[in-house]
Amino acid sequence: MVTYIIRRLIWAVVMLTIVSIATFAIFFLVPRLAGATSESLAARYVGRTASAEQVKIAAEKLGFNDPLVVQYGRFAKGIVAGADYDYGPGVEHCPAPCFGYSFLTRLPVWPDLLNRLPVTISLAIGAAVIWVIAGVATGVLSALKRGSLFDRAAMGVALAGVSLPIFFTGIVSLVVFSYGNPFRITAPGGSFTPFEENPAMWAYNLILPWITLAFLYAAGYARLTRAGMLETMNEDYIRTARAKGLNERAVVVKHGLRGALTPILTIFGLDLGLLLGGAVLTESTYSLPGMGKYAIDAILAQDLPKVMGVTLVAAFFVVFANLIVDLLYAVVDPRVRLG
Amino acid sequence: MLRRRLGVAATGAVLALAVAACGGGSGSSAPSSSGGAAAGSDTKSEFNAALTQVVNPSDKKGGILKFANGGDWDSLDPGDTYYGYSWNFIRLYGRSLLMFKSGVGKEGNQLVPDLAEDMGKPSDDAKTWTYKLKQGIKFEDGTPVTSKDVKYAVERSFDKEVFPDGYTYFNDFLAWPKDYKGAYKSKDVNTDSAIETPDDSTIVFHLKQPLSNFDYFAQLPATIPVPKDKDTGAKYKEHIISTGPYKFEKNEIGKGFTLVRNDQWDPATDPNRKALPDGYEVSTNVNADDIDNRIIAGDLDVDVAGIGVQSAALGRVLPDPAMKANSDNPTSTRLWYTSINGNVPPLDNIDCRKAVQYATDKVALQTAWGGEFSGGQIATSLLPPAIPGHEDFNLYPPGADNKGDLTKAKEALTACGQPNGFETNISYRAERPKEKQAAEALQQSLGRVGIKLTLKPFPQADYFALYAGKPGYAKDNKIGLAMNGWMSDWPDGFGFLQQIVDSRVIRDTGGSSNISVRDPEVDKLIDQAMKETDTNARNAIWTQIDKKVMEDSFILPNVWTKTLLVRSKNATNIFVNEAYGMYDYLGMGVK
Amino acid sequence: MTAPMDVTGGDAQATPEAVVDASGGKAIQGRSLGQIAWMRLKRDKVALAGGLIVIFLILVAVFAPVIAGAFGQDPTQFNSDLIDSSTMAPKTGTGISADHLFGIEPVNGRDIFSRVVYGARISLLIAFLATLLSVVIGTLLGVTAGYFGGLVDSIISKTMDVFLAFPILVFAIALAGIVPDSAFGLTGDTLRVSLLVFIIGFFNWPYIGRIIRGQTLSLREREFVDAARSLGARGPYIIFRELLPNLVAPILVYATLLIPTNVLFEAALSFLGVGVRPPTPTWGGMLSDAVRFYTIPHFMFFPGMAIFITVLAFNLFGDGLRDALDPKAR
Amino acid sequence: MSFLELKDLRIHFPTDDGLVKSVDGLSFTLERGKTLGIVGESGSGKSVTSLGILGLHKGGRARISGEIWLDGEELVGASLEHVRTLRGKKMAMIFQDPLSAMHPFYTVGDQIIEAYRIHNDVSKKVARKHAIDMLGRVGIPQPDRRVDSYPHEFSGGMRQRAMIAMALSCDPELLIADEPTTALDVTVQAQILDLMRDLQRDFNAALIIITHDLGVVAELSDDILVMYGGKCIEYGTSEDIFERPEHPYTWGLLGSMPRLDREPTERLMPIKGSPPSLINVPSGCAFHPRCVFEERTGGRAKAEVPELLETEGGHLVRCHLPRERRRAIWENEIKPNLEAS
Repeated sequence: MVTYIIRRLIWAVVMLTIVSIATFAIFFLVPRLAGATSESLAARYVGRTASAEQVKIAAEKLGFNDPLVVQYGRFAKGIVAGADYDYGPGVEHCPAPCFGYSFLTRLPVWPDLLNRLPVTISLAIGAAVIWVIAGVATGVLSALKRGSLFDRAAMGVALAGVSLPIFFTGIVSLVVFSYGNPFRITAPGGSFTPFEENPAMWAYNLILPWITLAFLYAAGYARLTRAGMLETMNEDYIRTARAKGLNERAVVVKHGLRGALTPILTIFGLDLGLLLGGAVLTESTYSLPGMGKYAIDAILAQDLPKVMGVTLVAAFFVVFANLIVDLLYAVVDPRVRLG
Repeated sequence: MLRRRLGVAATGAVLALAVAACGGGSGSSAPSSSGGAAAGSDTKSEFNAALTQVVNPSDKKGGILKFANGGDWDSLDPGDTYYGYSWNFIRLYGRSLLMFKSGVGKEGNQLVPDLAEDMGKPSDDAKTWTYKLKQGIKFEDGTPVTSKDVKYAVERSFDKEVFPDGYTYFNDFLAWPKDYKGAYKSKDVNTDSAIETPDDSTIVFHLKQPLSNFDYFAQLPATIPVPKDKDTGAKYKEHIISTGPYKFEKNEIGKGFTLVRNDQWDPATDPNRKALPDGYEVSTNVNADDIDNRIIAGDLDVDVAGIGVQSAALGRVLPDPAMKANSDNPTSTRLWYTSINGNVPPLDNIDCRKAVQYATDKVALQTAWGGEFSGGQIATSLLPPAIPGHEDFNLYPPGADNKGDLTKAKEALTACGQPNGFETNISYRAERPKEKQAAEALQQSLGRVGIKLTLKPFPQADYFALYAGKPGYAKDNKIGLAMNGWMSDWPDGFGFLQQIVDSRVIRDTGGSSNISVRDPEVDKLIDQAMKETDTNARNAIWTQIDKKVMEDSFILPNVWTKTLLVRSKNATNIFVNEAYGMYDYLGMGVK
Repeated sequence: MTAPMDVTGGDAQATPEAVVDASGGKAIQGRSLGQIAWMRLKRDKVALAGGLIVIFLILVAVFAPVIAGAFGQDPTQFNSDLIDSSTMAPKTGTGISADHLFGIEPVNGRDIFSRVVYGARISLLIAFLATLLSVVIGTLLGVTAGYFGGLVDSIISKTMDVFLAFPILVFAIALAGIVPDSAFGLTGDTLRVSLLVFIIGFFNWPYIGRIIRGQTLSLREREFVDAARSLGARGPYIIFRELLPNLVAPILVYATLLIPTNVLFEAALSFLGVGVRPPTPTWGGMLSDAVRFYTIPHFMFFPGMAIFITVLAFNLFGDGLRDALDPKAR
Repeated sequence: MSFLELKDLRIHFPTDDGLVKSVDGLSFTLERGKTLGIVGESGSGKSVTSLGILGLHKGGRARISGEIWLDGEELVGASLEHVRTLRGKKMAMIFQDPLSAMHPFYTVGDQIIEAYRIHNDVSKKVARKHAIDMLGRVGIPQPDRRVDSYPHEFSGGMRQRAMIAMALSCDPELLIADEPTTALDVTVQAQILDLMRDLQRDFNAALIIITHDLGVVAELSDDILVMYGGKCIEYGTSEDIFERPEHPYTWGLLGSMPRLDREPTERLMPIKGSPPSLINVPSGCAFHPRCVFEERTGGRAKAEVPELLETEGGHLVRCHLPRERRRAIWENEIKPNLEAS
């Protein structure tokens, strides 16, 4: 078990490194392929009014002239060991993990991320709760009442659900429930209230994004659960359970669902991991100040340090989720051997 | 300054429901009905009332004003901020040497002393300017403000690595010592050649060249004093030391901040500020459409960006007489235009440039920019009507219906040797739907005479520094036309024209707002104007410059911006200050 | 299981198994599998409907110019005269008329119908090509991993893991946003389309890859493969002559199911402003324009529904196809 | 009346392809302490019969008719809920493949405890003790430790023992074993069969063993019922079936049976062809297409369905061949071959 965890941890680190290299390549290599020079990159740091040689100096100082490997090394070092930054009156140490400083705001990226994280977490967790309950419940019912009117209706809705682009449902929901609506059911994002500050407002601001996001996933999960249930309910051990004289509810829940849920657990872990990295579309649609919105804004403003930061954090969540899922899996399914 | 000023709500506009260069306003359905309005004053609400009078005048103190920003604040640091609304707002927590009067309409264009006792005293034929500071002005921590603090503030603003957003007027015009790098990098350099402080209440500016209107410099936020020992450079914007009637209570960059009364502010030293509310709540990065709806619903007072309601709200306000009666439609000193790059063949030929002027469908352009209310008034020259020196003339009459004069265009094309038209590219800022619409409109109308345009969106963060504004890139990539815009830093010819028509601001490294105007004569005229101390004579020269640039056809004027602002339901003393082209934030109070 | 259950769900399992086992040659197998699939598909009316819509959409995309032309409309043509210059909304509210079936856009008055029709081109073109790319990469690597196993397998599998660990959307946006307007000798729509195809296809292959790998692992143990091997067939031969033909079914199914995902992906990128450049109409792009005019709902309705119907149709058809070809996954 | 009695039991499944007559008019009786072996190829309907008795045939779609009397109670008409309460308590079942028949996520102990507590209102602790006893009784070493193992940690034989322990945990009066040994290798088979014999003696339960392999029931059963195409084609005591079988199909079964007590003969006589479709059952005698002696019936086999008739002393046979003819064929043609060695 322990060795297994350690092996997985090492692998996780390797993955993150690869992702970071890829990210770095995309954002520092592609622009150069696209014709950007170290000067043009530095130009972003010194503002548009800087003179040619000011830019040169900056480029030198920021090390844009060094080979990419060196630059990556510096970047990586910043994350693990922190880095020093000249903010004007003096030089300041940016403690690890230091993702560097934003081109535009001149402020360190890491605090930004910490500041955005709660939003995304609230969004993801809230939605997850809704979609797991709704999705699994629907799926189980459909499976038990297979072919019934309910089943067909539910699956119809579910299929529609997975076929709707969230930025469409999002906008429609906003128009219907929020904008210029006499009874504004919710604030259309942009505004986020931390839970600890005011739970009511917190929920009020998130309810619409939650439902929209949850609907999308619930649809998928309903389909998955149904398929899983149909499979397990045909297993021999279900017949055994019935033969014991177990009542149908116990058979379904204790024996059927238990078996059907295991694969769903895996998918759930990964979905959640991806979401925590930033529900890009949802946050953009509702302009929620979360990781996803942060990523988009950073990308459009070509604020590379920000993008690097947010991408890595996102990747971290996915890798981390993978790890958790693997471990959990071993717990739920005794047949999985670790080591 | 314009790139910044228009940056409002731009980032992520494509994604969020925000729209660049188009913001919220404040709304009200029946202000007269509610109390608080001073008796006798006319408060009946009608369209454009706040352009000429104070709506809901009142001296009632107390209450909190709620502001929202569709985008992010470029910077709250007086040395770094370059948004018009920010200059309007900064007067609440910072005092510069001079300031624009908190007055209705044109009255607002008037400069009045703030820190200084009086307007600047020019000497050495306008190459030296001296200001005396009032006594008894303190920072929020009680330490008295001295001329040294003002000097330091200007010096620190010099460092564009730390404050890249700011303007460079002081950098360019003061007689700095050679290789001066600003307060941080050249700590011990003696800067008396540029700024002298003979005593704690006197500050003297020395210029490289005569500048007749330096007083406009003296109202720039960069002259708002900064205590050296409290300065944290790039991070100063996180906790600014106030000199105005309000100071920062809480400030979360990217989310918002709150202002509370500053007990160290002494009304006796300040005839310009009423300081009615007890405080301000400002949230940034708020969904722009929601700002409109919240203002109309009355649970928000002002869209601080002050550049008009979103398209959606426009459709709600205008058709509804009651709502329309509570909105104002000021014309700002902003010009949306298209740079015609003479370096990109065949546009190096003046006739080809003229063809572009004639072929343009101005009506389509106007609609693209947002129509007659939120778009603007069709522009035929550079200087906006509000700016002294403006003259109505139109060198390229676009036909009766304003949809372009195609025959003239064809003639011009033939004269240019491209009878069947030509191909070139038009650039615009990717985050700005309206620039995109305008570019598409041009693509349409020029297409009618065979001038084929390809749209080239660029990230606005690098629009000037790397793409459209970088001569080399523009030439190599055949960016013949570039969407552009400019708003006067202050209401006079210099403030409006200098940055966009002086060919000497163009640098190979890019970054200048002037992308296309290269005419030595124009440069000469500018120098004349800057020397000219007689205001009327000076304005005459600016008019001349305007004409010359139009003759050269380096610029295709689109519209002079108009914005639809909606008045707040809860605010008093609502009026438009022409200096900012939006509601004046200093006068406003709460019912 | 007991007899009756075999019979009920059973012909499903029984027949293809039998066929596969019996057949050394793919010919018989392929055909009969096809027949069975078709037999079941015919029973599945919903899936058929989906299939028909899909065909319809493809035709629309192909004949876009004809269709739009029939109404004398061009997707980029402005109709400023139909726009109220104060509110920038269509004068008649929606602008819906005989010429403009879906009405017109605010501000510039472009014909929404023809834009939606043309939008189908970009959407489907990118979705198909991207899927093709994913399938090719996924199948080759999947089969290779599954067949050779060992180090090859673990390398390829790990690669897939890494890919799945990427915050794909962010990466895609970043890439699409960062590539200049002319690169790799391409410009304009050609560049954007190929760029999007590459990005979408490239990030999606691991999903196909995983499935194919699994299938290969199981196929590999089948008699006819051993048979081939015992007859001295080499790796490549077995892969191409024995394995691939038997993978046709899953590949077909998952390709069909990947297309709608890619339609959504493309729409998302266009919505976020990094898709194909204006004025070329894309559904996602139209939506992001429409957002600002939510008081003019018909503007967002049509592109939105276009995306929805397309994705739904492909999903319906894909599901049906899967049930038909691979009944175990129900 | 007898402890278990089936009267003309019919279980039919309507499907897209037609009506599947899995069980078509089956009748038999069984007393406490007795063992009945039901023999037949897969698809002969034997498993459905057993499931039918427990009411586990896919309820919704199945059409069931006839009567099942268990200890004086009629089950076909009874409410599902009532039948459920009988399941596990009064009648229990042992399934073919213990690996798939036990839930992989719960320990063997848990599954026995669950079974026990359904019908006995006792604390977990008590139930656990009981489970350990049961495991011990079915001969699992260190039951107190193994009780916490998962099915996949058991060997095949152990698993089957555990299955049995679970089935017997509420000492049912009727125990049905569906192919209890097919999944096991020969030596283990023997052990399990012995175990079941012993247990049945202790519990004095009625036992039904369902198998396709006469060998399994050879020693165990008192009576044997041979099923074909959902019908009973021969019924009699173990002795009847092994010493005086009268149905060609039974002969076939005997012929294809490897006998532990005899030298393995090379001359096994497998039955040609494959089991009949239950949807369109062959006309007349369902077995006629595979019957070696079909022509000796002078075409009747194809035409009419034979009756199940008593030959002597409760020995029933469903065949058109006249009794003497059958006897003769057995004595002269089949038996010698079987015994030849």
